[in-house]
Amino acid sequence: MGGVHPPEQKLTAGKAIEVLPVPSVLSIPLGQALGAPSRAVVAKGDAVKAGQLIARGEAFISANIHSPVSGKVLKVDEVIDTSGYRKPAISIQTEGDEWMDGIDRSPELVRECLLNQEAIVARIKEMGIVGLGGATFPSHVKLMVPGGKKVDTLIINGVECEPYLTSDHRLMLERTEEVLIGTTILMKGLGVSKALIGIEGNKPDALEALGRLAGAYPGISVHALKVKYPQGGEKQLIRALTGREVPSGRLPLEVGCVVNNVGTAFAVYEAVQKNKPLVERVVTVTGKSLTRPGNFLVRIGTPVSALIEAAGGVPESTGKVINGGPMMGKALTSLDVPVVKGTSGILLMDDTSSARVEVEPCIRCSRCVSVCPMGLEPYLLALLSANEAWDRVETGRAMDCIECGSCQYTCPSGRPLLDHLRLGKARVGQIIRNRRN
Amino acid sequence: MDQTVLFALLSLGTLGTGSAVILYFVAQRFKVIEDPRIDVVNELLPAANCGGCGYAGCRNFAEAIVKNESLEGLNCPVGGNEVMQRIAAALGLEAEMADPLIAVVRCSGSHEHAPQKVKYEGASSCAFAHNLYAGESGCPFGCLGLGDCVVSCDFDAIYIDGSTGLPVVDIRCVACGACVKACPRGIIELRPKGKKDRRIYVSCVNEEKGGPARKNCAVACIGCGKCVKVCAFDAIRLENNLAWIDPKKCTLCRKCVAECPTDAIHELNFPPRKPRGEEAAAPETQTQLS
Amino acid sequence: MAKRESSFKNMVITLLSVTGIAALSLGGVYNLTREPIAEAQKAKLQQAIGEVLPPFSELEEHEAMPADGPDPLVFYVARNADSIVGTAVRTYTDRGFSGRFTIMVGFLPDGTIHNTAVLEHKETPGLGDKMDIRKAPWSEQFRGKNPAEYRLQVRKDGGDVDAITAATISSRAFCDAVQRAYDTQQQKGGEKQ
Amino acid sequence: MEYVIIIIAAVFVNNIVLAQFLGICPFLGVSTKVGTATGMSMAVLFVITLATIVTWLVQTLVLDPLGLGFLQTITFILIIAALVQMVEIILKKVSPSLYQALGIFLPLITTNCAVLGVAILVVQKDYNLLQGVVFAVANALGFGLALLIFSGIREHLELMDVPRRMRGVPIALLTAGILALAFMGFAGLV
Amino acid sequence: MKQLTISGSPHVHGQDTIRGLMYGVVLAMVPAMLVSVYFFGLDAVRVMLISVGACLLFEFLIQKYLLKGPVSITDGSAVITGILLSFNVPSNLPWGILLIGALVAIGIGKMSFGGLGRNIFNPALVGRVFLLISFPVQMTTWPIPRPIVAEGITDAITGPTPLGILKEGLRKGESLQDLSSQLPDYLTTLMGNHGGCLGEVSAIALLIGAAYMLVRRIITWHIPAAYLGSVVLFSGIFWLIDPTYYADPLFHLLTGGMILGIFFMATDYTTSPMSPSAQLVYGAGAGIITMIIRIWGAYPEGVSFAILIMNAVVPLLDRGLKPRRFGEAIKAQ
Amino acid sequence: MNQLGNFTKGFLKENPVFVMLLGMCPTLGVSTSAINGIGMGLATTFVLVGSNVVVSLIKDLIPDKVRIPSYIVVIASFVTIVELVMQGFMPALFAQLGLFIPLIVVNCIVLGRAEAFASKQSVGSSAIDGLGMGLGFAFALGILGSVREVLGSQSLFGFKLLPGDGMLVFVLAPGAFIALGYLIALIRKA
Ligand SMILES: Cc1cc2nc3c(=O)[nH]c(=O)nc-3n(C[C@H](O)[C@H](O)[C@H](O)COP(=O)(O)O)c2cc1C
Ligand SMILES: Cc1cc2nc3c(=O)[nH]c(=O)nc-3n(C[C@H](O)[C@H](O)[C@H](O)COP(=O)(O)O)c2cc1C
Ligand SMILES: Cc1cc2nc3c(=O)[nH]c(=O)nc-3n(C[C@H](O)[C@H](O)[C@H](O)COP(=O)(O)O)c2cc1C
Ligand SMILES: Cc1cc2nc3c(=O)[nH]c(=O)nc-3n(C[C@H](O)[C@H](O)[C@H](O)CO)c2cc1C
Ligand code: SF4
Ligand code: SF4
Ligand code: SF4
Ligand code: SF4
Ligand code: FES
Repeated sequence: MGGVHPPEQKLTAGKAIEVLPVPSVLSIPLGQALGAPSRAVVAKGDAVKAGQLIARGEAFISANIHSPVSGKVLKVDEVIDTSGYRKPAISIQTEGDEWMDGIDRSPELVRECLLNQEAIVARIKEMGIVGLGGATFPSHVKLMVPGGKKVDTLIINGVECEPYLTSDHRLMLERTEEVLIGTTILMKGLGVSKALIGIEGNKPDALEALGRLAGAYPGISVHALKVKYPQGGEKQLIRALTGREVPSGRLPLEVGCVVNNVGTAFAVYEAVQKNKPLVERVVTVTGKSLTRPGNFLVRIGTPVSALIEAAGGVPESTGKVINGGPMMGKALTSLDVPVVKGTSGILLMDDTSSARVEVEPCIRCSRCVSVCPMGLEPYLLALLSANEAWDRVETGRAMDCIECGSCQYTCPSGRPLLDHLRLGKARVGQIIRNRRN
Repeated sequence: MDQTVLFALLSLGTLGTGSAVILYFVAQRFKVIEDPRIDVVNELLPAANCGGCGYAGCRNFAEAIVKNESLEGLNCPVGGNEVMQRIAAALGLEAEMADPLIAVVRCSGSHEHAPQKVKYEGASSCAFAHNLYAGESGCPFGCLGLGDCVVSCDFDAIYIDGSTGLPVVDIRCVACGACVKACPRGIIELRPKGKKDRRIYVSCVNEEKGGPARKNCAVACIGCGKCVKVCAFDAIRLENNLAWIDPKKCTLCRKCVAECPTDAIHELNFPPRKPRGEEAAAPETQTQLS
Repeated sequence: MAKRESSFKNMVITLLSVTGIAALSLGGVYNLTREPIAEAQKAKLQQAIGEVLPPFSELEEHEAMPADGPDPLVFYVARNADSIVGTAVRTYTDRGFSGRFTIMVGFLPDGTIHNTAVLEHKETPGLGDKMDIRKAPWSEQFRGKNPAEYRLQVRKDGGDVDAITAATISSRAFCDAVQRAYDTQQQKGGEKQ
Repeated sequence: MEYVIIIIAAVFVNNIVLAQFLGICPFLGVSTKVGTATGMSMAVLFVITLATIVTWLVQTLVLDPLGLGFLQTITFILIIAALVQMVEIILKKVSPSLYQALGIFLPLITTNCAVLGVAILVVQKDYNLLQGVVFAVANALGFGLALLIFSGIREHLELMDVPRRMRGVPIALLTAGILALAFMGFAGLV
Repeated sequence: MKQLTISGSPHVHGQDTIRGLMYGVVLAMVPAMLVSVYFFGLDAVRVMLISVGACLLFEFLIQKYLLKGPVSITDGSAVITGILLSFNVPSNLPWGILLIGALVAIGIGKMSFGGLGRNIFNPALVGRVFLLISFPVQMTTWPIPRPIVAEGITDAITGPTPLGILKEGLRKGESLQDLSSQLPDYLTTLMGNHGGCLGEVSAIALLIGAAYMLVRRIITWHIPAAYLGSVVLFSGIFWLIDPTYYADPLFHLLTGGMILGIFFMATDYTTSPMSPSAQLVYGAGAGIITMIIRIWGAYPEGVSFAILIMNAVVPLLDRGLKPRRFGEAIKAQ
Repeated sequence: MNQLGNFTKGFLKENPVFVMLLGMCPTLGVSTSAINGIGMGLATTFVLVGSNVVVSLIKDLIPDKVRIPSYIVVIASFVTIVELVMQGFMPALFAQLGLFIPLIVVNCIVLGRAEAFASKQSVGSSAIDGLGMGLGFAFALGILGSVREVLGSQSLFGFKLLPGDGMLVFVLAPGAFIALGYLIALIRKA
């Protein structure tokens, strides 16, 4: 159902993951995971080691944060986040490279997982693993299946349907076994015996690599999927792989599935087998005008400017710098913002290719309706939202919108459909919350 | 009597009586429906249906007035005291004298004072931009300049000044409060009009500490507290690094205005000060009279 | 404004008297206008007959069933002194664009059409209503024609009648009505039933 | 077949609103929401049918025999007015839920030409009781059809930025005009 | 680096634009335009030029002086309206009437509602039906096509359309067999050598354009398929019942404005429904109404009326027939 | 309000058709020509003046609960009088206006004026108000009738302005809606 085919532009698909040098100052926002921000457990002036817990996730949905480097805490204050608002963060001055004890940083594979289900979940929680597919939902919460619900399938999301981005792709190629072991651990943590890895058909090498090795891991199967955006959306992926549809407003649990990104599976491997907290991740730095686009293994908290520097510096023609891909990413207001757990890519676009087209009246061409993967009527929801008819926005199921942007991408009138939809969702969300209270 | 006339009389008479009987029973069932005074009050109201009174339309307000049996706390901003007085007379009640209010835009982050750092492209709506990012100047509190307030105003009393990029309220404002609700950043405040339209207020809502605030905007309130100290009437409160002048206590003495190091306090419609050097340049006028 | 109270008695009395007065005055007006209304209706018929026949002094009325129609036609036989000057036939057709319309056709004793007049119709204004002589001269073409040799059909169907442009249906229906009048008059016109 | 023709004629060809111009006020007045339009159509269906039966009876049993044809207007309107109010009372007693749905429209119907118009037309057309009822129902359906279509259009137009001057009644009339134009395509069906 | 730009996602846009789609439709109509020039000669050129020119002019004047808003006559929609209006009139229509038609189409049918995208009814059809009812004589006097390659262009001779012959004949009580000698054969109707409006004579030229639009995905198959299907089904049933009285489906498909209506006018975005299911109902409804009017109505042709009537129902269809939602269950409050 | 104001307000400021949108059915139904429109307008004026006068005369005698039925009876009586008189003395016009004469009863203007004005004001004012409103109605119908006649049959008051037929649409139902829609858009202040 629905979907679009934006040009793929996977410029960095062939670029092996490089390790980015550690910057001298990092700032680590406290609100990196979906849910409540974590509470800092260090203070100005404290010395920290790499991998040391510096902020604890205390709410049910929130995650621990660890120091990515060793050094001194400069301050616990506010920094500008991706959208320009100030958010609490810890700044650390790098000094040396001292890691916490017990962290195994050797490249050796550890296949056997000796922990039991509970211990796995506890370890994942401790190590601050969050979903790396974009939503940064704390992974341990996903593994704690509420009573009465039955989960039978783990789905590993290797789709990476966003144009330009290749970090998951590279990970699947270069850390194939780790991903598979991570998957096995997740299966164990969930208590399921079946895992499906979904990969878009445009990554034959990844399909081949995973498919070849998957035979050795019972219960894991690899599936090629149609190349279509947003195939990687959780609900779309579940349907593509299992034929099940997550009901409106419900979680994947409802249909017995849990979805995790391949990056998450890798992070889980490192956390469980190597005792390593989530302090670094793979980020694609790309853009047609960049001289050295590539995939980098980056410490959390590294400023975006350092990444771009590594990729050849900011070209003069740059109009937009996007955190994420062109379909769902967030435009940055400043290059000083740090890489966070959810940063999968940094995309530089020039003025012409990123400029919005002229807005004209909706001609009711119904393209937005036919591409919406959720079966919504974007033109109508946007219109209602512009008219502030919030009740009809709600009954039009605006809350189902996954903000994939297919509608706005395809609209020949260049209408800012998703802009209006987001506003509508925000308002309706507020209304629903008020109603509950 | 002519036969036709007789028949006519008979049949129409029967019908009439029949209707009367039916209607009598209708009448029995529908007792008094509505207080007639509601209509009286409704007639007196300006029929702007703006909702400024806090009720959904003029008629609802009229119902509330009649039901309340007193005018305490009820005010029609559009009609003002005059209308409330007339309603009071009609109902034999006392009208509470409300100070006339006007909308005040508490942001001076013009293009000049708070230079644009990034460019926004997308749906022209403050509400949307507010959800998306901090704003073109980087001030996460300041005016976004996309005019949600302008759209919300039924009285054409507010417009965006092209040179500053900020909204300006003019005398058509009836203090209905629509813009206050529309602004996602809570920049607009309804304040008493003041004697001779003179007002003093802090034209900033930035709650950041001084440093970050000034980084984005030259005229931001930095929360230094000088005004609080200089005010002899205890009219200024400082909370979250932001000063606010209580109009009920302020005597319009203008001391704070001179004290503010960033020119964040505005005075309106005062006669020019005796020349005291650079102070002569009056802050920009936010309300146009005439 | 001392309104009367809405007691049961008051209500009944009021309505009774209002309707009573209304009945009385309406009865009165009716009696006054009864004559003129009847006159007006008669005048209309008279005028129509006058239009379709040469001058006459007496009129005699009878009905006859047509061979192919559900309702009877009305014949007005006009005489001057003793000689019949013509017969006006009130005829109809159900093939009009908007259902039935009635026309009056005047035949001279030899069967020649003297004139036609439209009595009632619901045809479209501007199209079908052109068959009315007051709207358009179309129906003049029937004057002086004898259906014995004049084929009462529109040219499209092989007849001699020029159809009203864009209203062939009405034209056809008009011919149908005239034909019915002619046929019936030929068969039964003379005799009384 | 006769009844089919009456129905097709009344609903499509000579639609009461679009071709005969009866009941225009509620057509313009209660057509802003599809929900209200549906309620109004139901109420009109009910009242027109009832009124036609009663007025037909009064006409054939009282007015005609007594030669009181000239009292038609006054008796019919009185009957309709009284009937509507009676229906209101009964409905309120018998089915409060139905009253909720239809009740608010009933007062509107008293001063609606469609009801009186259809009652008079039935007499003018010399229909017998059954034909009269079919005619009345068909006209009410025609009214409902036009009202429903129209309310859908108006609800849609609400969201469109129609030029200021045309907004509201003018554009509604214009739409009704084009709708009437489209319905002329049914000409000649009967 | 200059200033960074901020906007919500997505940051890229597909290649479809209003202009691209509209001129695609114009391109799709070129074969039919050429055929009409071939058959009707300079008259066809005259009618098309006046119609398109007038539509553009009226749109310009209204946007500039009445609405006082931006002028968008280059977006191509008025061009389509102009061409389609000219396709819907006989080639000998006086220019005054053509101007009225363009004014009605653009002024009443489109700009009164606010212009592109807001209109309820198909503007070209509003213009056409307005003319048809206002000027029945001029609108139903069909010049007989005489290919420009044929000898000397003299005064056009007029003749009836195939549907006109059919309706007229049946009304007189003739059977189809009697009429068949007067009716053109399928090949003629397909190629277009018979009486009719400019754009309705050649089915094959229209079909080429339709195929182009389908391939380029300017239109989807839903509306045409439903329309076509219901026409074939409806006329087929009656044809099977009594082939001496009811014409066969192919005849109905190839004559009159059927192909033009199905592919170019019923598919107009603005005036057709949004969800696939609603589009199917819309197409089927239009097909059935077309056949009802053709078989029993006063007009020989019903496509225009049928589409206009279904246009009116579109808001209700949009309301009632929503696209299939992902995960149909209702959200728990 | 002064009497002159009472009289003139019906023409533009409170014009029943263009501004208050009352009595739409007769407005659309009989405005095929200027003469018809004005004839209908005058008939309505007569009923308006008559019923306004009578209502203001008897207003104090009528108990509240039977106010509406009593007014309806009064109005219906005047309508019937118009009906009978026209039938007798102007049969041609009567035939043209047809159904819409009895429908004056349900014309919202008449009852509306009786309710809103006459039941509160003196006899003199009521008469003037009725006259003003009625003439305003006639004025509106005259204008609409003229527009439709000129466009539809290229004549005015029966005199041919141009040879030929004009745009038939304006004689028929769709033209009525369209012409009225544009007239209202033209007149309204927006
Ligand atoms: C409030 C909330 C509660 C959630 N609870 C669960 C949960 O109990 N189990 C689970 O597997 N996922 C849970 N999820 C995670 C979602 O299923 C989903 O994986 C996450 O929002 C990221 O999805 P996305 O990247 O497609 O947006 C929850 C999400 C939210 C927002
Ligand atoms: C439109 C859309 C596209 C997405 N595309 C991908 C994708 O390509 N790859 C991916 O891993 N997650 C993608 N996601 C996120 C998934 O829905 C889901 O949140 C994620 O796979 C859950 O795994 P995680 O919790 O481990 O991140 C997408 C989400 C949306 C809404
Ligand atoms: C609204 C409307 C009214 C019509 N009125 C009439 C009419 O009164 N009389 C008539 O013969 N045809 C009427 N027609 C039918 C058409 O004009 C029809 O095409 C014509 O009668 C067929 O005749 P033709 O052979 O001249 O084409 C009307 C059509 C429509 C749509
Ligand atoms: C596929 C397609 C079909 C169209 N069909 C018509 C048409 O039948 N009549 C018309 O006036 N405009 C047509 N247009 C142009 C335009 O959409 C139309 O004028 C809008 O209704 C104006 O709002 C068409 C456009 C497209 C893309
Ligand atoms: S409405 Fe939401 S889910 Fe549908 S296409 Fe648009 S952004 Fe995607
Ligand atoms: S894609 Fe754009 S133009 Fe087409 S219907 Fe959706 S909003 Fe309208
Ligand atoms: S400026 Fe604000 S408060 Fe004043 S009238 Fe306008 S919306 Fe109301
Ligand atoms: S004051 Fe508020 S609503 Fe007005 S332009 Fe500024 S941000 Fe927008
Ligand atoms: S005049 Fe109001 S409904 Fe007819």
